[in-house]
Amino acid sequence: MFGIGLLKGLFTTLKNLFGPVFTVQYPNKKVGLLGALKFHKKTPANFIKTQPKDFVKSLAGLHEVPEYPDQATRFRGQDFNWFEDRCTGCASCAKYCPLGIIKIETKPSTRDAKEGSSYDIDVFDIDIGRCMFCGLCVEACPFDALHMGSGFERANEKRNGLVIPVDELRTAIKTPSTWFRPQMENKNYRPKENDAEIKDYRDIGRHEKPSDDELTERWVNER
Amino acid sequence: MGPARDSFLFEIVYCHLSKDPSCDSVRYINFSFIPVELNWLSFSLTAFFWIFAFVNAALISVLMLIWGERRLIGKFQARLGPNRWGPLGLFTPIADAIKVMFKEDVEPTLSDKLIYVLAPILMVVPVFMIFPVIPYGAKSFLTNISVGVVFVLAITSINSLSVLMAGWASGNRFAIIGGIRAVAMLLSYEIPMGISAAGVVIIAGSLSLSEVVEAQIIPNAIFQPLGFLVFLVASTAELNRSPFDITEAESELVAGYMTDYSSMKFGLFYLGEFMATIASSAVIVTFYLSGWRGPSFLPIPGEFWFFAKWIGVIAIFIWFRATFPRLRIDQIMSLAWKGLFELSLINILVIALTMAIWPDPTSTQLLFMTGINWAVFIGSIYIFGKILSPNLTGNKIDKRKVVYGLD
Amino acid sequence: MTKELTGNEIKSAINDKFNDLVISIENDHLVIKNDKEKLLDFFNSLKTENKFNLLSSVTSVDYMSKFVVVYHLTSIDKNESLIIKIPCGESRKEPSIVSVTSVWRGAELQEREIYDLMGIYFHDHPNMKRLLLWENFDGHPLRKDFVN
Amino acid sequence: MSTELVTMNIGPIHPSTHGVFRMRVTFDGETIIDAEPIIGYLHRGSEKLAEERTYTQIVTLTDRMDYTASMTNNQAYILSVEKLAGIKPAERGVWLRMIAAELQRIAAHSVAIGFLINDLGAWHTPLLYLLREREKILELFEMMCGARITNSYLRPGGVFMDAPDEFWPSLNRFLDEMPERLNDIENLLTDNEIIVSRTQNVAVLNKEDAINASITGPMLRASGVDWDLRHRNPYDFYDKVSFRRPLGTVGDNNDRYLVRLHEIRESLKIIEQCLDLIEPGPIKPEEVPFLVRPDEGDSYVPIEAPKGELGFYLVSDGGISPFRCHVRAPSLMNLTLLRDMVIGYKIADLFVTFGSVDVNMGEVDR
Repeated sequence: MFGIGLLKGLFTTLKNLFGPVFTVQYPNKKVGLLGALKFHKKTPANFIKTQPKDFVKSLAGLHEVPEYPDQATRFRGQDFNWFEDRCTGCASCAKYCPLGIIKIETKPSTRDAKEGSSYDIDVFDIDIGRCMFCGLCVEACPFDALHMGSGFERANEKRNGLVIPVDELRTAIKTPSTWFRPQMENKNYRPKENDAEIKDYRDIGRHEKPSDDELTERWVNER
Repeated sequence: MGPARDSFLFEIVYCHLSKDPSCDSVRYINFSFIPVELNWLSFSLTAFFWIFAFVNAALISVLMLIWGERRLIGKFQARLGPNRWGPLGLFTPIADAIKVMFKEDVEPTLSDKLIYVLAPILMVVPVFMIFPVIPYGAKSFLTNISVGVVFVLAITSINSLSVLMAGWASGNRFAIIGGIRAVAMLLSYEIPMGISAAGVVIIAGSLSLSEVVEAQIIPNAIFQPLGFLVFLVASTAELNRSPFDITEAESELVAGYMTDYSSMKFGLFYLGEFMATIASSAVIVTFYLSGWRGPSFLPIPGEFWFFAKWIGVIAIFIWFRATFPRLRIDQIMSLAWKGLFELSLINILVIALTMAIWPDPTSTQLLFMTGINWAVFIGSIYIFGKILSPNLTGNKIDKRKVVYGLD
Repeated sequence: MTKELTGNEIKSAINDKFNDLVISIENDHLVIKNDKEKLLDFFNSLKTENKFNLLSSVTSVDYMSKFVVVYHLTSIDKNESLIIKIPCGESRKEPSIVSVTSVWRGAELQEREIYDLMGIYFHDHPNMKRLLLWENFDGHPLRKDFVN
Repeated sequence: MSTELVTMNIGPIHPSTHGVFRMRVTFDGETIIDAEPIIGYLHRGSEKLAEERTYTQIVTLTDRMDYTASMTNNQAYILSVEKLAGIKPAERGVWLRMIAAELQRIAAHSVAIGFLINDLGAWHTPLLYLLREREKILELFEMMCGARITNSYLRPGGVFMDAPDEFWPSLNRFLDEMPERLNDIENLLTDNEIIVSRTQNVAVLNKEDAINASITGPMLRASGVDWDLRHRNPYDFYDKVSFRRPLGTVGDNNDRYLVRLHEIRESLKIIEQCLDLIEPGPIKPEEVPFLVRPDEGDSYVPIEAPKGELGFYLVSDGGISPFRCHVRAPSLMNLTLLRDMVIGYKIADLFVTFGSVDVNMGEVDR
């Protein structure tokens, strides 16, 4: 009968009206008391004592807590993580970048030529304003010095602000993505967890301490 | 001053202002200060008060509807809807309004300036005139004009003129197509709308909206489902709402007749449309859902029932919008002329015949008449579905299945 | 599996009267002479006699010494495909070839694209205009000697 | 009644031209007299750019052609490179990219159906229901390769990294839920009288015209031609899985919608079979270098992308970048007959037809 299809359609939308929503209130959402306690992992008494204002807000359902979409560990974020100690200044990343947006200037190191100290890096700028986050630079890095980051909030008002200078790369908190880093994936590393920061360059690499033989093997025989 | 004093709402303000002895009985607190000689002053003040109150109530209800529509459609689409600004995103329409006001007001070079400016005003102003005649409760109405039904139908059809003016004056091809479409569609749907409203009038025996409500012992939606269906569909079309939104037709005509409008002129169109939705829903509640009448055993004032039904009807409009795609112009025209027109005629015929047999029906007779109406409703929808669905579409339709490639 | 015809198979499949059009028989394709008169007949016979009804792709390559127009043809009925290459424009000045739009409608936009980007003119094309770039763009970018 | 013809420029900026597409349309009242598609607003010169990049770097360019179906773009390109360089891909890598490609097909068809219904004037509801399902696929892609749209997942010889452990349970959950969601969509759309009357017998395309105009993909199958390269010319391991090819009977807009909807179901079946057949192993042969350097020659491997036959014609001169890289873009070819299809129909049908052709401007203009 004419109209059955329309009624079926109306019923389907009605079913979805009472179904779950699939969007999230990025970057923060308003929660009530229960949600606030769950987020802060606190008992009600503790919550009142430490955050009285938030407690009142949460009673009205207006307490704001951060809300982020779930993010895969391999997510290729916008901030690059770079471990200077691992970097030899070989410029593989700059070479493999399809857009040529990595700028490296080095000078010969005064120290011995072993992994992590063959060249000193003067400039290591990544212009993420033109970057497409393909990750080929990370794939090309032979010493696991460069990693994709896990953050994605680098919006800026000026184009210049989109260039990551070497100082920022040095000082940034390093929570690298596991993209093309199987050793991190095997360790079950999750960059979005609270204590995920990697402080020591030895924790991240595929070769913890290569011997001279290994270096010769890699640099001379393999290539 | 005579007719105005019929109105309970008018009187309650008037009597608290004026020392008129005739309204001692309705004075709750006696702080009236205007002497009887200055009756014209108290009359004007009351009028100003209610104009102010109704205009602002209408505007605020539009803001509420904008929020409600977006929120509800969001939920229909399994997403959150507006949630940033204010609790539950309640202030979003205010932010919208501020944004619209501060936008640059563009007038296209090719536009016909006078008509271009007049069109949005003509869209909004008439709709305000519907609100005073609607009976919100047994006594809560501003004016009970004796030709209320005709008045309401007349006012709701003015906006087709405004749409045509806007489409013409913009000097834009999208706009003129939208405007012409609007006139063709709105004029066509006036007719089934008027005829099905006649069914309501026959039952009530009066053109006054109050008496239309009084007469609905069984709500007209149940008593004459065919008329209700036709009226609902026709008002959806009159309101340019989905699935009849061909005049705006975002995916075809960008924004139809208001493509070239910006700033507050666009805001007025927006306002007018939403206000028309509210007004039309009130009319539907009055005509077909027994207005302020509710279950009499509950001690709840009639105004509550009216507003509850009102919101319900608006929600149905929003539900339609969330579900249906748009019909094509030729399909819309044939639906009006080949479908709704005949259905409304059948409806009025059946109502007239049954009313001729039982001019003053008892409650059992009313139920019997309802049964007849439902039988006619289902039968005619079925038959028209059979006849109409091939004719309606303009192109042949059939039951379609895919076949699968043979290995 | 679509059978990809080798050069010899293509040679034996085509009508004998077009034998003089063949320049050389390669491993996986046939090189055909850019003959103004007979080329359209040749393609017509490929479509009607050999049932190569789907023109998969028309493209062109600039080898500096010459332009080569490459036709990938597929037969939906027989599930076969073949490649035909036609060198043209040895002098690099106004290279031109006959349009196959009248045989396969699908060549219409592809030939316009080739004209736009490679600068090979197709005779008898219903609408030989630039496709992707604007009308008064100078030069044809996919040519190897194109300098911005 | 004598009328004056109206010529309108629809696009390049218009709500339903799916990007920067422009049509110069002549109307007689509401009826279309003439329509001329004008393209090129998104031309980025990908083919020229490819001539200056290494074979691996071009993978990132292919992502950006049909951006609703990056995985299949990658697949078409990689297959062509593998044929050119004579690389034999690793088995697990091939299975992984088949799973990825079929997921991408579901995502791309979801977008196609959703926007088709949006062009019909539905207020985004079916679109959002379908985008919700697509979102799950994008999350799966994010797990696999760290990106949602511009995947760059495939490499010559296979894929660059095996799917992580959490990928498989998520994929299974998706496969379990999806048929039910599709039933929902069918309830909402397939029998809907408005959609049926708007789409049936509109813009009919018959078999001969479709083949003659090089139209491929779901559009060709909607016209009733059983031509699916996965079946007729199985690349990767499509010869090891079985699936049905839904075909249309008339070749109108409704058939194009139905064919896409049923192809989603078939894709789900293919993924399930892949899950049974995939085995642990290397995902990429060890000997494939980062810099692929094929011998002189050319290659063209057509694949069945969501929009139709997609192939990369690569010419190598023995260097590290291709001498010529031509993309056989299905979206462009499918536009050939747009004018013929819409003439005589109403304004509204123009957009529905354009939506049912399902073009992606990134691929049309490249």
